[in-house]
Amino acid sequence: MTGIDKHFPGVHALRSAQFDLHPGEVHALMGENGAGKSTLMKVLSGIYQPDGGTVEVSGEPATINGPRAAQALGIGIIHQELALMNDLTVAQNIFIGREPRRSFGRLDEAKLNADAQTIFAQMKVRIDPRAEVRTLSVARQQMVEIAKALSFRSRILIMDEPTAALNDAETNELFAIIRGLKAEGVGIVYISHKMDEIRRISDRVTIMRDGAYVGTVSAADTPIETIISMMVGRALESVHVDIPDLTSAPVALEVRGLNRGRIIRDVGFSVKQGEILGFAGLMGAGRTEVARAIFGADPRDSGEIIVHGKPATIRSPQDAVAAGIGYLSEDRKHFGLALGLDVRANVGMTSLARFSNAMGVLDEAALQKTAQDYIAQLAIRTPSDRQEVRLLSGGNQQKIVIAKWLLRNCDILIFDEPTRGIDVGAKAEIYRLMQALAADGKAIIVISSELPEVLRLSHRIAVMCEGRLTGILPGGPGTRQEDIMRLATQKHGAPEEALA
Amino acid sequence: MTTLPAATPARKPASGAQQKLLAFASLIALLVFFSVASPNFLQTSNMLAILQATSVNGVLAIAATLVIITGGIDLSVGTLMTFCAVMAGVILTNAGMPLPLGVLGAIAAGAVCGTISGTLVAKMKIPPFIATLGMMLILKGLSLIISGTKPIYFNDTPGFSEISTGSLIGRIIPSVPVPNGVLILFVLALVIGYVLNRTVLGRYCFALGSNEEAVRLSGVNTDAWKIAIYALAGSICGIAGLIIASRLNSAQPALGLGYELDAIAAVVIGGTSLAGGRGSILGTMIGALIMAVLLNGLRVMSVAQEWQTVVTGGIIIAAVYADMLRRRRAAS
Amino acid sequence: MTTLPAATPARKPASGAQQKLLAFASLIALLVFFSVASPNFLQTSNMLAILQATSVNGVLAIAATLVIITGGIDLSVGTLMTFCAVMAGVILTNAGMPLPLGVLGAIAAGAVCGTISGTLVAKMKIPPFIATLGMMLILKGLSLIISGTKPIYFNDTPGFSEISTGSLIGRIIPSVPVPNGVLILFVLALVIGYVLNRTVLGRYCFALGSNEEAVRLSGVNTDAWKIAIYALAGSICGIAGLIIASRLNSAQPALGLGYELDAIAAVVIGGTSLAGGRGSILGTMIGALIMAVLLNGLRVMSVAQEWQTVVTGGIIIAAVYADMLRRRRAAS
Amino acid sequence: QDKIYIPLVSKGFQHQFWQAVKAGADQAAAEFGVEVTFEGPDTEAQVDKQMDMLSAALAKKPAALGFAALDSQAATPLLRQAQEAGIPVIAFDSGVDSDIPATTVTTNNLAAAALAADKMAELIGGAGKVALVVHDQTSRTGIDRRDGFVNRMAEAYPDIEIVDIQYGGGDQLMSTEITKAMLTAHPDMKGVFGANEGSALGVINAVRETNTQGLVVIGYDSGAAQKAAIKEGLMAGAITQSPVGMGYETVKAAIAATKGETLPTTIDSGFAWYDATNMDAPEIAAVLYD
Ligand SMILES: Nc1ncnc2c1ncn2[C@@H]1O[C@H](COP(=O)(O)OP(=O)(O)OP(=O)(O)O)[C@@H](O)[C@H]1O
Ligand SMILES: Nc1ncnc2c1ncn2[C@@H]1O[C@H](COP(=O)(O)OP(=O)(O)OP(=O)(O)O)[C@@H](O)[C@H]1O
Ligand SMILES: [Mg+2]
Ligand SMILES: [Mg+2]
Repeated sequence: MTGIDKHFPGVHALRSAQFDLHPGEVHALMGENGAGKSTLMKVLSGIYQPDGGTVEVSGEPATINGPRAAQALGIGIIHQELALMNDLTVAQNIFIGREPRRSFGRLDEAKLNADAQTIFAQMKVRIDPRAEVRTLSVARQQMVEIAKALSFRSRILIMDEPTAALNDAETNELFAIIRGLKAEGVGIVYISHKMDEIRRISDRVTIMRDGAYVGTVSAADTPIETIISMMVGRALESVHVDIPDLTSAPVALEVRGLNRGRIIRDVGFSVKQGEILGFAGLMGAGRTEVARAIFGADPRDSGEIIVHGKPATIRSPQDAVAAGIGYLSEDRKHFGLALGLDVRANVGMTSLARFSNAMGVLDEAALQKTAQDYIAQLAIRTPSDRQEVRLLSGGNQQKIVIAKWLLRNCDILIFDEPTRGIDVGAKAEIYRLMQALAADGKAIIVISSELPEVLRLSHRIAVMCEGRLTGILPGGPGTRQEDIMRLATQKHGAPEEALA
Repeated sequence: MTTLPAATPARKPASGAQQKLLAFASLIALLVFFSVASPNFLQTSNMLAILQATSVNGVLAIAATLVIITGGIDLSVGTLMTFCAVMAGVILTNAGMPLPLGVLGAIAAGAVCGTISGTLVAKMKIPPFIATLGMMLILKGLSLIISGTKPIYFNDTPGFSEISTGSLIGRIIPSVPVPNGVLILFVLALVIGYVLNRTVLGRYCFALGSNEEAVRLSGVNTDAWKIAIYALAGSICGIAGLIIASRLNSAQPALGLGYELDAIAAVVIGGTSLAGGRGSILGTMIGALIMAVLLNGLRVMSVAQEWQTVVTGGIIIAAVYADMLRRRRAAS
Repeated sequence: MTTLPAATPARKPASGAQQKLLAFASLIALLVFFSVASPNFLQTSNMLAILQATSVNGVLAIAATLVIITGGIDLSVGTLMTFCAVMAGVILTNAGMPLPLGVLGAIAAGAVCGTISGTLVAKMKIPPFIATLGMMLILKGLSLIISGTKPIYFNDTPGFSEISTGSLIGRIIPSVPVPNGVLILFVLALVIGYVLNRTVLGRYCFALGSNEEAVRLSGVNTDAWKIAIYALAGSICGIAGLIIASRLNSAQPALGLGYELDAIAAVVIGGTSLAGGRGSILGTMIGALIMAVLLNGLRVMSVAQEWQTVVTGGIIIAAVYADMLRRRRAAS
Repeated sequence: QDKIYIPLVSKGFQHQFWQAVKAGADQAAAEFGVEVTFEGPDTEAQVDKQMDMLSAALAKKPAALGFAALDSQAATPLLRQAQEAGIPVIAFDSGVDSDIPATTVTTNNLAAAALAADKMAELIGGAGKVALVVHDQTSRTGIDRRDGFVNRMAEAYPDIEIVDIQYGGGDQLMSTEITKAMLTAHPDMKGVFGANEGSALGVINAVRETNTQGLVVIGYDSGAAQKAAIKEGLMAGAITQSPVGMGYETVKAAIAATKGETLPTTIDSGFAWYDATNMDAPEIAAVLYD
């Protein structure tokens, strides 16, 4: 791909971008949020038509005027945003458009499910091909997308942040799959914001900034810091944990005996003011469910929630917010954003009461100023605060969800996978923000499937397995990933409280 | 990852069949209530009358179900039915052609109109509500124009009234003279139920309603499939036109307005979501039956008509609410 | 649900005002066409007649717009209007109370019924289509019952007919005797337009229609807001009831069925999406005017009634299509 | 332009009765060389839609206006506007409670329905259960035909019980279902009165579908299907108005009014009972329509 140009209303998304891919290589595409990575790959997969530039496949000039054309050329893509049909089953999603048929357009459902099962078996994932997609967690839905892309047996496979919703174990499985494909000569474009992955899986790295090509380097020989500075145009200092002494700090939130069906079993813990409590666990351990139950988003069977020493009656998110608890969901599309509304409206969503008078008339000027402040503070890449959120890049969308909770200024904040899809620069910014919030006396819970992130941020680390809290470890350099993994796979037994 | 627990989803929805069995409950409750309330209700003849009263609305509701599952809506089912009936009249009575041609003509007219609606929606991206509202008005006018604003009678085609009022079943089992119109409804329900669940067309119905863009990105020619679905729905309206014309032994050009709401109501009572992506023919049949039983029962009880309306409104809400409660309980 | 950014480049966000100016084009085109086609069309009295013909449907369409933006639908606007008119009749004529009480009573009745619909939708999670279909039937029946199936006349309340047919503007500028009903429509449009764009309630209207769950998880009491929106829509239907009753100097209890489709059509022609989350009152007003101009123009041209229907259907489709083409062009 | 223009704003359009009125009007238009248009709302409940039609008709500056009011009071302001503009108004079908119309061409629906009641009583032997299927609960014709029938029964035939009155909107299919339910509820019913063409045909259709024997069905208006049903013996007989005459007389009166001629206050377009015995008599055949 050379000289690719793409304009959107108000945005010059690609400026003469270029990219090349050899068979059997993993080529990482890196760049800040909104750099144009997804757009470039959508051009390659026939979803967008470029305004200029040429694409060649196997040395032949190619016009890719639609997804079908891309498929015919052997180009497959795993989209950054899930593109699944929620009402259909897993197998039906994987083979949409390529259903095994019998005469008269009749479907061969048995073969469909068997084929899906085969793919999952190759992937070593256990997902029921007959399950409706809407009943799966985001992580599992992501696995379905991957399975779908694999089923095409493409020569070129584009993976746009495939691991954003996956944890380490799942990521390892995916990497095993990628290595297998590589060995078969498949060329893979790999987009990710997780820097460690780049080293582990890719051969070459192409870096983009502001829609333009910056350079291509060898993954093995280039230090991460160099790649980062190529991405952001400057060097980044790394974030350290600095565990404060919280012995005398008052407890902000205490949860006792929380139960919900078989998903949450007798979970209890507390967070102090100024503390960052990390939550680690494997996919489906129940961390999200615990957060939602505390926040009143889901009903709970039993359990007390004590805020600042007083029992709080939380039956709805509204009660929770009133009690000073904020929850940033892991699934921004479904639970975090009104995609059809503009940036300003989304940022203001939690706090409209503050921006309106007694008659309910909004102070648009103040809202605009606030929205613009956050756009500047979080470096949200958007033409204006009136841009519809659905037109923003994934990472920028995530930043808007963060902005809306920062604006609300809750005493207790639960961040569920807050850096999902966020670039390194912004990630560091968000870490600093959380630390500043904690230093300000807020209690913070961070649920993350990235162990390095949990280790880097948390003052203490709670680990869950199959709905139970299996242990709470101290934060800081003393705790190793293996300690967490041991607890995360510990099926039974009483929770152990490690001494801090 | 091999160490992970099996991924059977925690919030397992009640299985399809189970859910639909539950949906029967409102219908059964109504039947039991009316049987107790009026001794005249539970007679074979009245049951047949209810079934016959369901036939037209049921067939229209099946057509509407297809379109609604794709995430669309079809307001033209009622006047399209009339248009097809008028076409049959023109072919059989005005042009004096043989019966099979009239039947084919009506169904073909429905398919053509459906294709037009489908093209408006799929190719010209006109919202289904507007496209089918426009078609509803156009067809209403055309029915009047083509018929000369007069009913067309089928007196010259004696076999025509057999389509709906004759009884194939009655010839075999004389004690259950189920009219052919009802037979057609049930056969059609089985066929379209099969199409929805077992064929590519059905699969794309659900897929389009669930996430059209994702289907398109998978390289499927979504426009062509959508048009095909509207065309199928249109030809089903043609069948409804034959049933009603045969029942009234005439094509009544002024009829049909307002029938679309009844049809859509049956679909929604039957649990199909107006947002698209989920629904079933069985549910629609139950929905249509609930409406017919309700009206017949209230009439047999000689409830004053203004109260009939009030009660019908209340029961429609209650039936859907009860169904939702049951589903929610079944889910947990 | 997981829609990808549309491949067809999206609408330009900042050009909201521009977009609506473009939407005027179909309306202007119709006006120009009819002015040329018939010398009688462009008279002050006929323009006023068109505006008056818009008043009821326009007000109902404003109510429907609110509900549709939240992602719901309101099928009960027509019969709720009638119910409110009947309530005014009961209060003013049957009970002989003073005029302001009648006006308040009608609006309050609308608000109460809206609250009920809203509660069914928000708290009991009944799909809006079903909840308001039920309400439509219930209110249709209740109007007949309360009125004794007879029109209630307002002969004892001479001021009542002024509400719609008097002319405040005409008193100031005698050459433009715009009826008060029309004045009410435009004032209401301004007020609700302001509410939608500048108040918390309006913001939540759009937000609920865009992603209700995200709003709920932002700590907003979505149920309460939804009920408030339905209640506001209900009270607007109360105003429509006053306008129509005043225009007919009577509460006609059988009226109202079918009016919901006209209102929803005006909303959709005006560019509001039935999927929720986007829409405008200005668009709705243009939609309602397009429908009124069309019908009046065809009548003034003495087009045969059956052809009027056909042409109306065709032009509704064409207007929406033209608007979409213009938008797409404006975006690129 | 040069032709005299007379719009007729009617209560309905698609129904056979109104099409017959239109046919009469068209006939007069051809005969006298005037231009006539004919319009009416979809249902007889849509009073305000009729007002909009009236407004549009007035905008065309007609020489005279024919008007069948759905609600005569509601129309008064517009009729006054016509009066001020010097446009004579001819009321047809039902009267307008004001002195504006130059004349009213009408059928006495109360008396006509009473005649239907007399015939019903005669045919069922003066005792038993009867029911009504009416087209509309609130429109003038619906009310008059129902009340004319019901009141006559109450006054003159104490042994006849009216067991049910239902409204089918003039929709044949709905009237069919209503009648079937009535027959189920009252198996011993002796007669049903269908108060307009659609209702009557619905009743007939129900009788046919349920194969009911011995039920006395009385209809209203004519049309090919009703005439055939009477010939077949499914229907005992029906009341006919003279819709063609009504349309013709309305236009004729309108022309007279434009010339300033004085007109009688009402022109009775008449009604008659017809059954198999007198259907082919010339004076009856003349008022029946297909
Ligand atoms: N359909 C669209 N309409 C308008 N602007 C768009 C559209 N799609 C993308 N953009 C803009 O183009 C730019 C590039 O977006 P893109 O999604 O390619 O970024 P990205 O590099 O994938 O970022 P991320 O890491 O956050 O996913 C962004 O500024 C985005 O807002
Ligand atoms: N929407 C859903 N429908 C059905 N089951 C769900 C859903 N969400 C979560 N679950 C199930 O609930 C359990 C806990 O999931 P939860 O999402 O809380 O885990 P988690 O620790 O946050 O992991 P993840 O990394 O997947 O977010 C799992 O068994 C999961 O499959
Ligand atoms: Mg991206
Ligand atoms: Mg989670």
